[in-house]
Amino acid sequence: MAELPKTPLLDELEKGPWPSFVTEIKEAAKHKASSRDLLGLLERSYRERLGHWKHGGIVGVLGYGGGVIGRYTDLPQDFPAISHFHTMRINQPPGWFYTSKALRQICDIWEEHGSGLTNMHGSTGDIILLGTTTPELEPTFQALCAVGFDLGGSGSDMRTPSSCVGPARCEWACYDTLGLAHDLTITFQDELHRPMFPYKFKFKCSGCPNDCVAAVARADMSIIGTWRDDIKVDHAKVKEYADKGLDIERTVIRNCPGKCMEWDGATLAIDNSACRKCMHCINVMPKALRPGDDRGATILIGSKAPIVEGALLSSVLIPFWKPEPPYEDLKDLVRTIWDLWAEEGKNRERVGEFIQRVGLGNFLSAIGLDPEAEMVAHPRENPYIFYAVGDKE
Amino acid sequence: MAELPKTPLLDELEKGPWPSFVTEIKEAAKHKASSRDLLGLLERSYRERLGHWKHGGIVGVLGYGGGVIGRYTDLPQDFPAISHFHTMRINQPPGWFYTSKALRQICDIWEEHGSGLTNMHGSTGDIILLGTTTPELEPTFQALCAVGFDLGGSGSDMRTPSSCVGPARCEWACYDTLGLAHDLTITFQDELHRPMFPYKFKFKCSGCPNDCVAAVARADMSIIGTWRDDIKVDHAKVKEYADKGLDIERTVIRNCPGKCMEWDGATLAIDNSACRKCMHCINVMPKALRPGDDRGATILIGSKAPIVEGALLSSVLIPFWKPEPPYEDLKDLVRTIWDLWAEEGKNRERVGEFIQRVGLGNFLSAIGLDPEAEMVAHPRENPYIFYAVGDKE
Amino acid sequence: MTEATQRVTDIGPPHHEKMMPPVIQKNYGKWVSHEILKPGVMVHEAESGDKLYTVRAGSPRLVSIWKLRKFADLADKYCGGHLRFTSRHNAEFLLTDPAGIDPLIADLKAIGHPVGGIGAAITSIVHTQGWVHCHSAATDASGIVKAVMDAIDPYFTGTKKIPGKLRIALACCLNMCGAVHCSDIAILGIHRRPPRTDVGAVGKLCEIPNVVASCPTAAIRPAQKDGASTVEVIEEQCMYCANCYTVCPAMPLNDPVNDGVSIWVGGKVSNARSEPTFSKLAVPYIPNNPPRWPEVVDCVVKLVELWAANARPYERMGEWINRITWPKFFRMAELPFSKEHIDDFKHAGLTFKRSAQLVH
Amino acid sequence: MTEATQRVTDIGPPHHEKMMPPVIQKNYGKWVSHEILKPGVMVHEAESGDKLYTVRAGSPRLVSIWKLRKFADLADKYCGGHLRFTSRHNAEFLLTDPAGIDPLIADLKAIGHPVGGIGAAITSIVHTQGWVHCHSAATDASGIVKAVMDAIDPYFTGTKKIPGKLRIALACCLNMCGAVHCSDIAILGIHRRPPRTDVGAVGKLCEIPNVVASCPTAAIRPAQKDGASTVEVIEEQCMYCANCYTVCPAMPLNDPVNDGVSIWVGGKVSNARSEPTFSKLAVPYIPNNPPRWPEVVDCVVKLVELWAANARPYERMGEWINRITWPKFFRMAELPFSKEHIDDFKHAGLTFKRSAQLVH
Ligand code: SRM
Ligand code: SRM
Ligand code: SRM
Ligand code: SRM
Ligand code: SF4
Ligand code: SF4
Ligand code: SF4
Ligand code: SF4
Ligand code: SF4
Ligand code: SF4
Ligand code: SF4
Ligand code: SF4
Repeated sequence: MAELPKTPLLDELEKGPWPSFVTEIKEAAKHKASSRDLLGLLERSYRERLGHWKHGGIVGVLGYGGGVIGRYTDLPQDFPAISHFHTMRINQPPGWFYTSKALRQICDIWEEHGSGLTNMHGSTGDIILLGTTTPELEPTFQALCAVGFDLGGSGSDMRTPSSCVGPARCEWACYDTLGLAHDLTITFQDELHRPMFPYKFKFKCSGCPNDCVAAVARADMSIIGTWRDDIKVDHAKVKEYADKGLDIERTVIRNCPGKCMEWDGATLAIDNSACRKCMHCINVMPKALRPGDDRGATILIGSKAPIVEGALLSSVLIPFWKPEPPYEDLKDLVRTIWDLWAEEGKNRERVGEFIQRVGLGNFLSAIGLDPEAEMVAHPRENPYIFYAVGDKE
Repeated sequence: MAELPKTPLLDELEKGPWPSFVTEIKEAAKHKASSRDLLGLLERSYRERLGHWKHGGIVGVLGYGGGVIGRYTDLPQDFPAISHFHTMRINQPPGWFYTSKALRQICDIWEEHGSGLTNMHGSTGDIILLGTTTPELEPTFQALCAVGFDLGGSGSDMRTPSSCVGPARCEWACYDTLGLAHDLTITFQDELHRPMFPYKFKFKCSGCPNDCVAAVARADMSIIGTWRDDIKVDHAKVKEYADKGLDIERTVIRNCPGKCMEWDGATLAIDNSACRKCMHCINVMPKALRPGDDRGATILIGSKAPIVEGALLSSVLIPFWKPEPPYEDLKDLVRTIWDLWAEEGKNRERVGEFIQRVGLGNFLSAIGLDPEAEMVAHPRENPYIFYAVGDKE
Repeated sequence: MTEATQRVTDIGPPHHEKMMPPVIQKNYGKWVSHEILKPGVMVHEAESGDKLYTVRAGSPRLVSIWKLRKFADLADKYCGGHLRFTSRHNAEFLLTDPAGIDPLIADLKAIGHPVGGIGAAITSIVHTQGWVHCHSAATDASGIVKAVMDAIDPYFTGTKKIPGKLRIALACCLNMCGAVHCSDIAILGIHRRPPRTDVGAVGKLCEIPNVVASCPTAAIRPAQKDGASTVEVIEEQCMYCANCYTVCPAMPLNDPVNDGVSIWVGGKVSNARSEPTFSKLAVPYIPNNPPRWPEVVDCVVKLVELWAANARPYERMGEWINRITWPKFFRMAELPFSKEHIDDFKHAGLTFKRSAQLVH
Repeated sequence: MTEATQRVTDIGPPHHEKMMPPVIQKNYGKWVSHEILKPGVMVHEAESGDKLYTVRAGSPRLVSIWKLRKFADLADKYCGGHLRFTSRHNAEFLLTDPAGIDPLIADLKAIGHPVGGIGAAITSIVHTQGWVHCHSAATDASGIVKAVMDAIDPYFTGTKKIPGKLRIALACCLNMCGAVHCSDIAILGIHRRPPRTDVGAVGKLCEIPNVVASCPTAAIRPAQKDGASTVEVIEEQCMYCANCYTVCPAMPLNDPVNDGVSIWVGGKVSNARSEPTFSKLAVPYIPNNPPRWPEVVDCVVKLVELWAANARPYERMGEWINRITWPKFFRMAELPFSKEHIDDFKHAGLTFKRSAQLVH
């Protein structure tokens, strides 16, 4: 193989305790010309303080509209091996679990067809295969399908749902996050692969209000586990925590947003009728407290990054939902929302922005849901009320 | 005198423990034809569920533009004595203090010239003389001036400042609220009496953060007393409250918004560097705690009722101000703001709405104040920053 | 005009010093603490050791001069000829001799004025003109206030105890002269039909651009009618705020059938504990039902009782609701939650529930 | 097209069951509690009494297949051939035999991967592509992340203790692919100059209406140039968001001198204690200074240390700041407060300080 380019600036980033992405690129550069050119290009960016990528055109695999991000350097003469350097987004297995065999299959395919570089994983959750040429897209895709992997989304389509580790390892999972994520991905293959929405649409599934996949901040539909009955308390274990030095008054009671706990030094009392299911007390004393048995999820809608109308957090759409496979009730709701949004959403308007524009009340009427107090932080403060029925007598 | 009209509906409002306005109107109706017609008109409104007043034209006294609200009934044929029925707004003495003599002088004048009905006081704070005819306006005004009273505001002018009882009776007054209100009223006589602003402008002076004149909610400039140094604690007296059964942990500590108090059952510790001067602990234990000695006021700007752009609360303009008569620094600030608002404000745009429109940052630049972190609840969340200096190198 | 120049003008209000009793002049700014002695009575103590007793008498605010003269008489009899009014329109009698307190209370009672409203109590309802004097009113002010105060009088006089202060206010239209927008309970007069535009008169009586600009929801458009300038209202976009009527008499909204009252809760003004905050919509509409608005009275009483039974000491209405959450409040108060409760004005999106913190 | 129909498509991802170790398959949904044994190591216990040990290894996320094969080898050696990645891109090794923990940690160390990030710790920085792969980037992603992680590594490995979790994220432009907007500390690449519009190319490459609609501040107007349709930018109205560039390559903003980084603090995602909230602007601008962005690193380290020294147990960055108030935070962090910090977008008015609750 050819020699690695000189990278005095990037070399600085091989120092220090944290594992270095430069070392990773160099490793790949030993094997692949594209990664070697990437290394050179990146050094150039570091020198010039400027990126050297152009807007991607639309590239992809046969019959799919999404899943590939086209990318071209603006310095193809200097770095010909990355004149095309597209990434492929591949659905991760829910919960990001792998057998070593599956991982090696991906590695082998990507050694053959791409740069040998990956992101494990992308921010949306996909396996990111980082950089290949247009002609390699279809062969890579077919090779991946052969071992059971498929493309994720890009453009105005559904994106790969993601889920927290949930029931696979976490005692707090209030529903089967992996199961739901998988089911949604399989059900909505068409929406995932063939962009036909006004803009992108993301699902994220967290098993409890700790929200370990940050669903509330970055999913058009955020499904967050919760429960309806009482927190399960093992009083002996609470006492143990206290005996071991946990300051329950300061650490737990004063931090309870429902102000619904009392601790008299011996017993913990919870007024569950005012508990907000915030998880804090459970987080602090995982051996003593557990979510109740009547478990389910809150469905929230609309979060997204700032562009265009400002960032949004998801907001409550269904206060409590009992997830039961095959989740037809949820899927019907999703389809109803998509139909409305496809019909009335503007180009590049996320569903959250759409609701902001038309108003939550109107949105609810249009999808046939009744308003519930849980959907708002508080009722309106301004008196500019459109009365639904002016009584004309 | 003529007989009182039959008022079966209004008579219902003479029942019950609370003093009745109907009884007051009836009393006046015994003496004055206008009040008698008002009684009849009001009964009619009660029967028809409809007001019977017309838009007021501009009426007033010579040389003044404000202070009188013109009012005409739309049933002058039935109620001729109130075909004109204008109210006069009269500056209250700061703190609403009266000698019985002054009160009687007002009564005598109003017996002679008006309906004999008043509001003690109007929402803004004025003495409201409720109902007289156009020809009586000037004589009433002159009679009032003769005993030391003057008109308040109406229309697009400054309104009568108001102040809490403050240093006159309250141990918590952090500055002389009555003195400041009086000084502002006297200084800005022209602005009070001759409308020349885009819209109304109100001052309200509260002596401490309890804000007993609701300044933060309904004054274009809200001057709210506060202090900078430590809360004064009499530990023995704290102990006394506890001994008498006050649950200091639950009632005081857990309600402290600064979370800066500790109570170990014997001593109260306050981290004053995190105290928000909310007054709560002082309110609960007035004999044990007092505001510090380095007293002054926070100046807030912009509150108003909903019309047009939605209600506003005042927001911090000067985090801490040391009020010293003759308050020239404040008056300069006020004049600067008025000049800017007069120049650039739209018709019927309150100063709060003006700031909403042009932006707080721009408003501060225009009046020559530096931005301070105290002016915002938190810094911006969106990344849409207009960088003041694009370094062009 | 010679007369005019001789007129006394621009004198402003009397200086307060002239109005204050000697004990206040002496101890001005030198008070050290106070104590509530019984309902409606408190004592302030000064550095000098002087004591000042306050007796607070409830007032309907709309008072005749004949009543004011009686107040003046009482001030002479007990207070050396001084009295004051409060920011919520009660009368306060200021005594140096505590022996006068009980006789004064008896005398006040005799002329129909209860004593109370201090401390953890409900005080007078701040309110506005209503049908007594305003052209804008969607409801009466004084009448509802009287009916409500009759029902909650025990909370004023201290017969019934409550956890903390509770402030009620009423405004007869969206102009909100009572500044009801930050009250524990606000009673707000509302219209529910668009203006009945007198198309011919608009151009004559009003400035068309001002009328168009007055509409918060841009429901008013300039129009032509028979060659003259006028306006037209897009009715679906109108939310009956009546601001057009404020600037233009040719656009009245008053309507005996559709006008009425809405109820708002949870606002506050003080900085104590929590920051000042606006009231929020509880009941979108109750029809006008004079003379005593029984449905409004019942609703207010129910809200007061619910709060009184459940709030912790010093917890204001809004603080209590924030603790238990709004959905739980609606359930406890047995109030339906409807589309009207969901904000749809400028900052509506920020009122959506953006978390999974729910009480189920 | 016959080929195409024979192609396997739309199969979705592998089912997780095929990927999970037997102990998980057996105890799926039946875990009862967990305990953190030491930095980066925790044990989960199931109803069955089974135990599952997790070892979390830090990762730069951008990894080569050669490294992944090493991970696979370790999974074979210690975990029966299974591993997972986390939502913040770390690798997790799942053991049933605790005897494997220490050797595994040693093996990971040998290939350069520290173990940690569990519990009250700083875990990996969620980040994006930067100059490695994106045309939009106003800064690099991986480089800053590496430099910052080097500096705060002791908080990952547990050498230094902190009061609770602290999440850092980086996005290289306002598109915020890292969803940095709800992070304890967010590092955000920013432009500071308007687009350099290629006036001639706009009409050819882009849909003019889309370009005009893309601008949040309406700074873009349709225009004509030499008879062809194009756009013009009102530069004073542009706040450099680059959304126009996203929809139109003829409007690039990248600029070596003016691009750089801004720092945001106090966001969070979890519902624990306080509700999810956005990060707020702390430092408006730090110039790009590759390869190690020392000013950015210093700033982050300082913020982490300040929080670590002052926050109470479990208190996230934003919860701490909310307690001490923002002005005090600016003073403690010795950060200047400037016009840039004051919101001036749509809901700006709601960020004004609407109370007298101030720390003086
Ligand atoms: C690869 C990835 C970043 C990463 O390094 O992980 C990424 C990369 C890009 N994102 Fe993203 N986004 C990625 C996750 C996100 C996320 C986070 C998430 O999904 O949880 C967000 C914020 C959440 C959201 O959806 O709002 C995100 C918000 C955006 C936006 C702003 C969208 C908005 O409505 O505000 C854009 C702009 C756009 O869509 O035109 C964008 C656009 C882009 C583009 C396609 C740039 C462009 O306009 O062409 C980037 C391609 C980079 C490249 O060359 O590879 N990306 N993007 C992430 C996808 C990997 C994956 O599939 O797993
Ligand atoms: C008399 C009084 C109500 C009362 O019964 O106490 C009153 C009565 C009127 N107010 Fe008011 N306002 C009164 C205090 C207020 C307050 C409270 C305050 O000042 O603390 C407010 C809310 C605070 C504020 O200024 O925003 C208030 C907000 C309004 C508004 C809405 C202004 C806005 O910017 O949103 C209007 C509409 C207007 O100005 O056109 C208004 C308009 C009116 C008019 C002039 C109606 C009109 O458009 O012609 C009312 C005349 C009634 C009449 O016939 O007598 N009034 N008005 C109060 C003045 C008495 C006094 O001088 O002491
Ligand atoms: C007389 C008056 C001032 C005046 O200049 O007229 C006044 C006087 C006092 N107020 Fe007030 N307040 C007065 C209106 C207000 C208002 C304004 C309003 O209601 O429109 C407020 C803001 C209300 C709000 O937040 O919505 C107000 C919020 C307070 C508070 C804070 C209460 C809270 O916990 O939120 C205190 C402290 C306390 O009572 O614990 C307070 C405390 C006091 C003290 C104890 C101060 C003192 O040491 O003398 C006075 C007697 C207490 C009482 O009434 O319980 N005062 N007070 C006003 C009496 C009105 C009335 O007739 O009832
Ligand atoms: C493995 C992972 C889920 C996954 O499917 O990959 C995970 C796993 C656990 N989380 Fe998490 N969380 C994971 C990302 C998150 C995220 C998402 C993020 O950071 O982007 C959050 C939201 C962060 C935020 O609020 O900004 C998150 C907020 C929590 C919390 C709430 C912390 C708080 O006080 O705000 C807990 C409870 C706790 O630790 O006290 C928690 C607790 C836990 C527990 C203890 C749950 C359990 O019983 O197994 C797990 C190990 C704890 C740990 O890492 O300290 N997990 N956790 C993620 C590990 C990321 C990593 O590599 O470091
Ligand atoms: S979101 Fe809840 S259920 Fe899922 S991994 Fe985190 S703590 Fe466990
Ligand atoms: S889960 Fe949260 S709200 Fe519920 S009791 Fe525990 S700390 Fe309080
Ligand atoms: S605002 Fe403060 S100083 Fe003024 S009366 Fe109320 S408690 Fe006293
Ligand atoms: S004044 Fe308020 S913030 Fe300050 S110590 Fe007392 S309760 Fe806490
Ligand atoms: S609230 Fe409306 S109706 Fe009532 S007095 Fe004020 S302007 Fe008139
Ligand atoms: S009532 Fe209000 S919303 Fe309706 S047209 Fe008039 S100004 Fe517009
Ligand atoms: S944040 Fe911006 S620059 Fe970074 S990957 Fe996403 S779109 Fe590209
Ligand atoms: S960079 Fe953003 S603000 Fe500037 S012109 Fe482009 S879209 Fe508009």
